[in-house]
Amino acid sequence: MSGNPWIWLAALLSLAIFSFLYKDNPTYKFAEHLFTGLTVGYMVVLTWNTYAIPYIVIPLQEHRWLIFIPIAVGMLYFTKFIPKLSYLMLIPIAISLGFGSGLGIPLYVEADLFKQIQGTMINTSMLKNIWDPYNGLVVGILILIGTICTISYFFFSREHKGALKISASTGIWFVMIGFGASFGYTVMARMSLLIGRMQFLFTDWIHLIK
Amino acid sequence: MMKFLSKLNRMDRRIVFLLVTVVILIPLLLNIQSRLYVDKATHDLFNRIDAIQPGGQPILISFDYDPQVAPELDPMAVAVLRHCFAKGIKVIGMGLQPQGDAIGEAIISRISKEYNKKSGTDYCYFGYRPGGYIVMLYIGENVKKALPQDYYGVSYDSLPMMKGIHNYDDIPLVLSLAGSTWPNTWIMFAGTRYKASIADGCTAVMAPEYYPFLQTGQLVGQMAGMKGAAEYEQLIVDAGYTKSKDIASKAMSAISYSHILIILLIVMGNIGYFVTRRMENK
Amino acid sequence: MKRNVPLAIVFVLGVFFVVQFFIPSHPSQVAYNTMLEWDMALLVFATVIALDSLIRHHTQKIMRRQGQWGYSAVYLSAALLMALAGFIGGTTDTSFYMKLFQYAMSPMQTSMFAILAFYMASAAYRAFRARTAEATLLLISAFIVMLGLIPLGATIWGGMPRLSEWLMQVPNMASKRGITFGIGLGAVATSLKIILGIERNWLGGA
Amino acid sequence: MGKMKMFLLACLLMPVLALGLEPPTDLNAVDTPNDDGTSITVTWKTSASDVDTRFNGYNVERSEKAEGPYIMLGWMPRNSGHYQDNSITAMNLNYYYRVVALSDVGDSAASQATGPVAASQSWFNTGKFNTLFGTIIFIAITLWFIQRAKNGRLFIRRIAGLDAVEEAVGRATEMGRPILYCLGLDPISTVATVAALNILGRVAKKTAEYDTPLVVPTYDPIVHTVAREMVKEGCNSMGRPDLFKEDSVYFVTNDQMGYAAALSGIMAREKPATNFFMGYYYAEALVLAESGAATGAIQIAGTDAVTQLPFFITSCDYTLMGEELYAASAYLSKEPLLVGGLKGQDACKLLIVAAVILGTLWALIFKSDVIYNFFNVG
Repeated sequence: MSGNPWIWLAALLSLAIFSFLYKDNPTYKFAEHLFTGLTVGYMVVLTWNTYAIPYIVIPLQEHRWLIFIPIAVGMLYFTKFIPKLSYLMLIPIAISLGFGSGLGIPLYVEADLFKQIQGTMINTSMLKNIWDPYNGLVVGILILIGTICTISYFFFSREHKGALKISASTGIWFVMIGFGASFGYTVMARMSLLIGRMQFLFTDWIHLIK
Repeated sequence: MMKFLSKLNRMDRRIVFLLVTVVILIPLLLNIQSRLYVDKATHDLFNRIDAIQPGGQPILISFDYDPQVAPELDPMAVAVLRHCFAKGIKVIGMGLQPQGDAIGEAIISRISKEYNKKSGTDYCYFGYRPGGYIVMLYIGENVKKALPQDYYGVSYDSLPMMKGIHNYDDIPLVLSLAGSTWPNTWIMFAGTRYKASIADGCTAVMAPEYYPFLQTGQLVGQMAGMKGAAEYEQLIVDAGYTKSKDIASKAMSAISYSHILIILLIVMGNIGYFVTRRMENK
Repeated sequence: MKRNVPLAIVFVLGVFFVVQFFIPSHPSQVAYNTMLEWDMALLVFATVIALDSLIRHHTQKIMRRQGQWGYSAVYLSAALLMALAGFIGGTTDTSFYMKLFQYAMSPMQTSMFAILAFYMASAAYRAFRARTAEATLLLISAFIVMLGLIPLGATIWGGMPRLSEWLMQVPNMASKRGITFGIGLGAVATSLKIILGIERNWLGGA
Repeated sequence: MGKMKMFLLACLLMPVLALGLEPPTDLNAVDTPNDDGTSITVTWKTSASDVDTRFNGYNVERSEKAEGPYIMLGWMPRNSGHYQDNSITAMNLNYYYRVVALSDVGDSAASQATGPVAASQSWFNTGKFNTLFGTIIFIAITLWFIQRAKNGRLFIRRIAGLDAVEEAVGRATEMGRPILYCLGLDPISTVATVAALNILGRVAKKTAEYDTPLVVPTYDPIVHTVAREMVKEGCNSMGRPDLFKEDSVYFVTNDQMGYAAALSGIMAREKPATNFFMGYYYAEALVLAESGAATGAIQIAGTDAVTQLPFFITSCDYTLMGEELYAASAYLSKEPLLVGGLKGQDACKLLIVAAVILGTLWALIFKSDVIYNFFNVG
């Protein structure tokens, strides 16, 4: 057994979290509230160190007075406490939202549309090795069909009838195969995490695994 | 019988949890190991290293990973180092990830003690080298420029092992152990430009990224995830370099059993489901 | 007025930053970086509002001795302890704050993460039933991939590891692409609707 | 003393080892295109001596005058012929460059200087022309359909899982249990979060109508403030402002697993009749969905997080996949303009399919990647 009280704390808290698997109980409740509390305290310190200091305190120290604009706008959040003025809180929200939405459009066009269009299209390099199982023409055509069928499932303007029904259900087949594969593939990563925890408990805490 | 089978349809989830705990813990505690089917990429890496002359040119192991992925990558480093030291192959250690600095040192000094190997003559550890691809380019020009002094502060010229090591021509293999895309960078800057032989050890999640490079031979070998590490442990046991397998093999057994458990659970669930449905239809 | 000012702000900023993407010049980069910094600064104030919410929620419980108010006390004291540790003792590697992080917070994070392993098993057991053709495909594909990743798979059939890899790279890729197209288009359209003020539910009651 | 010895040794050996180093030729320096005026690109033809193993790369040097003095900017290895100088601080100021070949034994050969060249900024990124074109097309199509929607109702097919949203509220009312609503982990600027907030607005109205308790534990501070307003507005619009309880929308933490732990606890204790998981999720998705499933709640998920969809599909009763989440938010609002946007998305899908097929045929028939290359980005 370890003689380090910190290791003991870590081990007991881990066990308290795992106890939820049996059922909700006072130990878990305690650990859960301690846990969320600690994360909030952590968030406060982190927000101060990584946001407030570089983006508010330092500009003030360097006399970059433009910083009073976001400070003033940020203060509007506090109108929440004044019911008559609380609509002013929407201004900082509008700024975040406008910035995010504008920024997003060209990025979505590039990453989610153009890159994917390219990935789906057959190109001349695929013609060189027709039967290659990953990059060949035949597989390329399979990916093309799968992608188009999946798109057709998300077609909202028509009922899924006739040809659209066939392609949409083929699309769903692809989706299900894909989801199954992803699920199966993730099992290993999650099991590794659990093994890691077990190793901590049975190596660092109770020296059972050699 | 039918009643029992139909019960499989709705087993309490706590029984499932208990089964998971058991199949994970037993291989870890009782040291149960299963024989692995060794992937070609792992075999290639082993053969590469095994073909190096004992006491001749050193291989370079770059610890390009952070503590978060250490459970998967540490066992690889340990297995490869055991192979090298048991066979008498010299090792140059370094790293491109700041947090890998201490990881590499801890492993290399632990394993070197097991085999009574000395820093400076049997292995050299240079620690974290900032600069990423620049470091790779420097090694291609002049190793001394890239690694002026080792982790312990000894200058390059005072390291007997490094005498006669000028660039990649004198290093038969570079092994990058990485949780991110460092092997890619090694391929581009050391492999393509200086014709160095590159191999990698990576997490299971990253492995598919590198299949194309294995196919083209830009990577001469690879260990992928816990499985790759376990395969390497098995290879060095089979070749007689070490007596028993290590942590990756245990973890891999635990992973295997947990996969089999989930597969069995699905099968049982379906049996239960069909039996129940038949009983309801009657 | 109440609605128009925020809507105008969203419109102006939205249009500006779509256009900004295509302009590499210096003033354009400055505008972008300034906005990014201001957005970070705004986050600090929003955090205060969130803190107010959680402090109120839990102090109320404690004051009214409502339900299991003792846990609310645990929650608030833990938050206070961590924050004070960080502000007073600093955040260096050897500080009390880092110890709390390393031996209390982080073990609970990783344990919660590890619980996923159990849930993967229970979800697979409960949901992977061959009820319909689609569910059967889901099940079989998960089966093959799981087998392909372990030695048993290769023992049953040598091609299993390759097949499982292929499933990940080909059909999985095709379906993800199809879904991603929809997401990309939906995201462009929604962003546009927000900028134009057609999508204005976020204004709430104002 | 040691240094002195080395120096003398070097002086002695120099004539023996000197390579007769050739300088690099055809030096060229140009203003880097499509930037903000902080960079100049230098190119050269490698030195004729760049075949010898003792050759040791190139130093790139810069000066404000042709005659010097030159300051070293950086070293490039053997066989390179390209350097991007990103250290320009003043636009329209003239610079001169030269590249010096180096050898292991310490001799060097400088090229002819090139210049003057000045960095300037661009007002349009020509490399992003295709993205601009795509953005305009997608925006135009969406706008056209929104415009059309003003003139009349457009048809949208039923979305599976949407009726469940309405049913869920009724079920909770019957059971006298609360409804739990999660908004995901992403900030307000993400589309999934906006969609999740929209659906929350709808659910809040319904719950106010039936007087069903609604619990909204939040993760992001800004999303928290908006969610609170949405729920309040839901109660107001049903004429029941008294139903809004301050502590029904509360901030939990913005730590991923901390949030998952707290939500697991809340679900186990409050036993909600229905759990909604809308918005963007990461690995905690399965923790939420499985903890919820254990309490016997009806679960409705909606996310565009492709990596988490497999887990929601397996452990929730209904899952809105990707675009269905946005569609649901438009559909539930019954706002014709939002529905019009959905039509526009459909038209864009047809366009994309057409582009993919055209590019494929082009490659197959003309053996050319012209269309494929049009979609190059970054």
